[in-house]
Amino acid sequence: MSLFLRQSLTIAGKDLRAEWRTKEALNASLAFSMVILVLFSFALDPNPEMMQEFSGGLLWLVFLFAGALVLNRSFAREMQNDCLDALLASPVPPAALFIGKALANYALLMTLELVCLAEFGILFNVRWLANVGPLMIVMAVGTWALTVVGTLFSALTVNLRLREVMLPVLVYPMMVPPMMAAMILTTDLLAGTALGPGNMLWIRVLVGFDLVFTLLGVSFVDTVLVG
Amino acid sequence: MSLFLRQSLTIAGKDLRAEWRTKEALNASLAFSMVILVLFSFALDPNPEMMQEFSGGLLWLVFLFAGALVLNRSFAREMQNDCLDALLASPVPPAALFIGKALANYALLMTLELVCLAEFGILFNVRWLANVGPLMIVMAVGTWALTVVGTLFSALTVNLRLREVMLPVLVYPMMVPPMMAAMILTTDLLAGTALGPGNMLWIRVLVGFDLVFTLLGVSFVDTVLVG
Amino acid sequence: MRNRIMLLLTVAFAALLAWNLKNILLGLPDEARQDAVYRILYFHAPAAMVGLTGFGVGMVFSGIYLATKNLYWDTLAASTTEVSLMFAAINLVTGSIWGRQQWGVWWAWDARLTSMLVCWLIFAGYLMLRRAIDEPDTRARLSAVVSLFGTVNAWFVYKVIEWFPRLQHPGPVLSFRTGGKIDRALETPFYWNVLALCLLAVVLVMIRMRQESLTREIDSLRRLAHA
Amino acid sequence: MNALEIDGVWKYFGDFPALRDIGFKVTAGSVVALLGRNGAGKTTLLRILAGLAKPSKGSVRIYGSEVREEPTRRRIGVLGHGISLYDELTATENLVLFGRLYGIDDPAKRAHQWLERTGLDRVRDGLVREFSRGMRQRLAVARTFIHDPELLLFDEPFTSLDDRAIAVLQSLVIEAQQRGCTIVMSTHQLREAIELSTHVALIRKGQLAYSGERRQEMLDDPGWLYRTFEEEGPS
Amino acid sequence: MNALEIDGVWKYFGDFPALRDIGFKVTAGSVVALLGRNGAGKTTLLRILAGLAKPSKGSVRIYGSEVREEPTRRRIGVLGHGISLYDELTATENLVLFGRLYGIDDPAKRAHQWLERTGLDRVRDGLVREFSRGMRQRLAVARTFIHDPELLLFDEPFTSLDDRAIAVLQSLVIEAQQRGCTIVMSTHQLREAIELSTHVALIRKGQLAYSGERRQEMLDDPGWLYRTFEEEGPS
Ligand code: HEM
Ligand SMILES: Nc1ncnc2c1ncn2[C@@H]1O[C@H](COP(=O)(O)OP(=O)(O)OP(=O)(O)O)[C@@H](O)[C@H]1O
Ligand SMILES: Nc1ncnc2c1ncn2[C@@H]1O[C@H](COP(=O)(O)OP(=O)(O)OP(=O)(O)O)[C@@H](O)[C@H]1O
Ligand SMILES: [Mg+2]
Ligand SMILES: [Mg+2]
Repeated sequence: MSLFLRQSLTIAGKDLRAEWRTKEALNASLAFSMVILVLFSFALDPNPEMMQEFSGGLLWLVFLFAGALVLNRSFAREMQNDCLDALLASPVPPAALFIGKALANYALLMTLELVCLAEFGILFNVRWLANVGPLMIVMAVGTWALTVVGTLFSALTVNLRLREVMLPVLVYPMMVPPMMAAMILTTDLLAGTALGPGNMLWIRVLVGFDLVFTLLGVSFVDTVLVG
Repeated sequence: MSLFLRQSLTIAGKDLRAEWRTKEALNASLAFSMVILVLFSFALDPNPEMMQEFSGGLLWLVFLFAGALVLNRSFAREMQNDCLDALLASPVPPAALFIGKALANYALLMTLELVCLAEFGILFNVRWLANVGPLMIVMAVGTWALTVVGTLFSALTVNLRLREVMLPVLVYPMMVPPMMAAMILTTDLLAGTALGPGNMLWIRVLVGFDLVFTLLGVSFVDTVLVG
Repeated sequence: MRNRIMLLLTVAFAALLAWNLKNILLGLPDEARQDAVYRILYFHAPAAMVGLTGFGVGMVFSGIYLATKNLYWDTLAASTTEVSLMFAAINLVTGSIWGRQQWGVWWAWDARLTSMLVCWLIFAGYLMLRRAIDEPDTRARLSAVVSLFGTVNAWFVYKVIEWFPRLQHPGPVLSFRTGGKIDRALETPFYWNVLALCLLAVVLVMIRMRQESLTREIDSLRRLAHA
Repeated sequence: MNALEIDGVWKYFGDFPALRDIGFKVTAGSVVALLGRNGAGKTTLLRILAGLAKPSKGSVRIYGSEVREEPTRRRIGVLGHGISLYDELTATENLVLFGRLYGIDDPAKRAHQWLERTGLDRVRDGLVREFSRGMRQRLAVARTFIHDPELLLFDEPFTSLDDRAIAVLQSLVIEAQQRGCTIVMSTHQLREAIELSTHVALIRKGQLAYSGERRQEMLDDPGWLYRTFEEEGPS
Repeated sequence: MNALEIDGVWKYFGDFPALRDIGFKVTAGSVVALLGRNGAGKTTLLRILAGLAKPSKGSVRIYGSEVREEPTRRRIGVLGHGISLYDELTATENLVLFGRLYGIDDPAKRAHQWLERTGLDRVRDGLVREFSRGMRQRLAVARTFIHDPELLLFDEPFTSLDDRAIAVLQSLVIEAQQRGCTIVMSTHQLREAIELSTHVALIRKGQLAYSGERRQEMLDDPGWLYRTFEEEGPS
């Protein structure tokens, strides 16, 4: 187990270091998130009261759209020089590879989301600092859902001609349950409602989803990558 | 000029034929548009009155997001076996290549948008048949704006590692003026207002944008592709 | 032998359907509130049942494929999922028609409706993925994983959306769920029609199976010729 | 007459000079083996000759006129690393497409002729995606030849091909030369290249190290050229 | 002891049998040239040996154990078409990364040793992206060797390399063999391959057409093998 973890961390470290060197995926997805926030604001022309109602939804939409770009890069990065082959030929089990890539994606997505949140707060005048603790928890749990499903499907679609299209087409519908939960919770939190028995249900959905799909991901990544 | 047109049509025909054979880009972007419509409905929780206000904005957002997938494929298709090199080495001027690809993209985007419009009408209960003539004109003119900018940037980003990210990051901000015009016009039309002196301004914006950027595209595609 | 079974099933289906139609259209009284339209229920709900069950069955076949690596099971899984998708589409379309009649709109973002749509999209993604992969083994392996993830997800979608705050769609009416809310005379033909649609599903799956194996044979012959 | 006149061509990638003052002439009808180590600049030069990139300095004239002019491009045939064929189209469709783009008369007939000549007649309606590597390469050759080019530019045409595919390609090259075509061809397979060629050009770190007729020494010992014109040292 | 035991291996892509009942043994310490025409199945076989794909039928045993078992994979070194290096990392970082993944002691030291041995010491902190093709290939070799593999699997290692790079690679192969490594190597460059090898395996349309020791005939005339074991016919 300790070896497994060390291998995962090595993989994650490698991804983060490569990304850190160029910052391209992160910069691009940040720019992208900014662009879609602006587009949303044009499209919806939101007045402050409405904003209250939408905030959670819009925020997670931005996370989803910008996140897909990060996830897309994740395994695509391994294709450049056939690096994936070398990783699979090494004694690292595919599950460790999966967890490693998921951890790196998680770090990137969380960074992305925090910046988005700040942008969002400023552009749409949403006060998110009030409930920041619970908000972070919701973001952390919701983002893991996106990460784990996204990473597996990134591995699954990496050899397709239409990779950049197939990933969102497969992942977004699957993200409906956790996204709904996250959207509802976030809207509540931004409106000042605390986490409590009233929305415990949604927390449970998120945690349950995370657990089930992490398990599925770890068990099936071998099938996806090697056969 | 006739030769130029014939060459453009040959290129467009080739693209459409290849797409027709697999229908992958079209299918995928249709599925994607459906998926984002569902996501929007979750995020915005729209009640009928609100919908009236947003419809144009949402519709064009969907066109933009799903359209990016089609545009991304456009020059990416030429990279598979270094086909672009063969086209550039042939006596076809880059401008004809550009117009040919733009025409193919235009056909694909219009098809996509018409299906999206139907979906949108059904799912969000928007009656678009009332003003269908002017609506088609706005769509035709607005889509050409997206096509011409998108095709040029598809050529520009095709060699980048981060192609699928860079295209929207570059194109979406550029699309703000025509999209704003198209969104406002579409919302008006869907609300039953006819085209008239009141919104002539926006029509002019669209047509002006189309003309200027078609001209720019035709003049600079040579620089983009050959240097 | 296989043909004989298929013929037999087809005849059984046709006879049963005719008998059901006679009962439903002529034997049952019009409903007080809805006139004759309520009869759409006899196709609407069974289609959903057959479709959703079919997705589950498809997952089982996919699991068997992964265990045995015998392409027969993959073909079976694909055919089943495809036919189920068609039944889900029947449910959506009949529901929309019914909704237009009852609610005045084609679509409402009601929990039940949305969950069906999301399930449909998930498995539409499955079929699209199959189209995007040429090599039969890879296609079988990856789509089996998508089927597994999709079905688990569909279950989540179903559970989670039930808690979604907006409900417009009628709740369960069948007596085995509610302990007798619906008149016995109205209910019996319902079950017979479920059986009829099941028969149809089996016949369709068999037809698809044969087409698929023919396609595969042609494909491999062509590949041998081109090798 | 000179098929190709390269005069003082420089190519910078940023500050890095990939080509430095390359200049030589190729008489019509000759076969030039363009040799050089990895990164010498062969591909860069061939892309400039094909009009796919512009030189930073210097000029290239093909049969006396500019590369990017349309009539000139009609006289060039290019076959690079990739095969430049559309996977989703059939063999015939690919050839007809390029025939149209080159504006030849009756592209369907020409396509048919070339399919026969490259032995692909049997699979002319098969999608390129389903072709084996050898078949693709042969179709790529047919595409290159469809408009009867006078100057052929090949970049590593033999890479990853087996002996038989190489033999087919070689015979096509010889045939083209007999029809009067001029051929410039880069490769690392010295033996095959030198056997085919009438002239040799050697690029060393972006500079022309040798250009001239093929000599007997090269035929006898393909390594001779490198030993003579490249000093050894850490790369 | 046998380094490699391939027994009745079939591989289907759908209904198409890319490998048909391949079976041979490789004794430890030998160098096997895996030959065959385009599409014969060399890459497919090597991927199965490396554990990157699973055979449809049959078994592969490496030093007596399963390929996908961790201890076995520690004994294999793979170098495929691509170079399997990260462009955004430096040479040292790449080697240290793979050293870690293979769980070797003091990966930094080993990386340093191998950079020296492949002559890349000078550029050890340069990003791979900036390397020339020859340098990349040498670094790829260092990556393959970093965990002291006993069985080396090479797929077309000489493709697109110049004479000097090929010589470096050849000397590394010879050195590895002297250390007792077993090597299986596919290539179309018959002459280079046969000169290096002790054994030859020839695949013809997915079937083993010949396997055994290298013979004098092959050395004298690299074409001999194909002429003897492949009947000609339209491909
Ligand atoms: C597009 C619109 C609609 C969709 C997608 C839809 C979807 C569904 C689904 C998935 C089921 C199966 C439930 C199950 O077996 O668990 C169902 C059942 C049913 N639907 Fe709809 N429906 C739609 C519109 C309507 C409308 C407009 C009505 C009537 C006003 C209606 C009445 C019913 C009834 C009575 C049942 C049987 C309930 C049960 O016993 O579970 N549906 N519908
Ligand atoms: N697009 C580019 N950007 C930056 N540098 C480049 C580019 N293309 C080539 N170079 C550099 O120019 C030099 C010449 O490259 P080129 O590809 O022409 O060499 P080559 O002779 O074809 O080598 P090989 O035998 O490996 O194909 C190399 O140092 C290479 O790194
Ligand atoms: N992923 C795949 N899907 C379908 N068919 C494949 C796949 N990979 C290989 N094949 C087929 O299997 C056969 C063997 O291919 P392989 O790549 O192993 O040949 P090879 O001997 O390496 O050829 P080359 O010398 O051209 O590299 C070919 O007919 C090829 O078309
Ligand atoms: Mg080159
Ligand atoms: Mg191979």
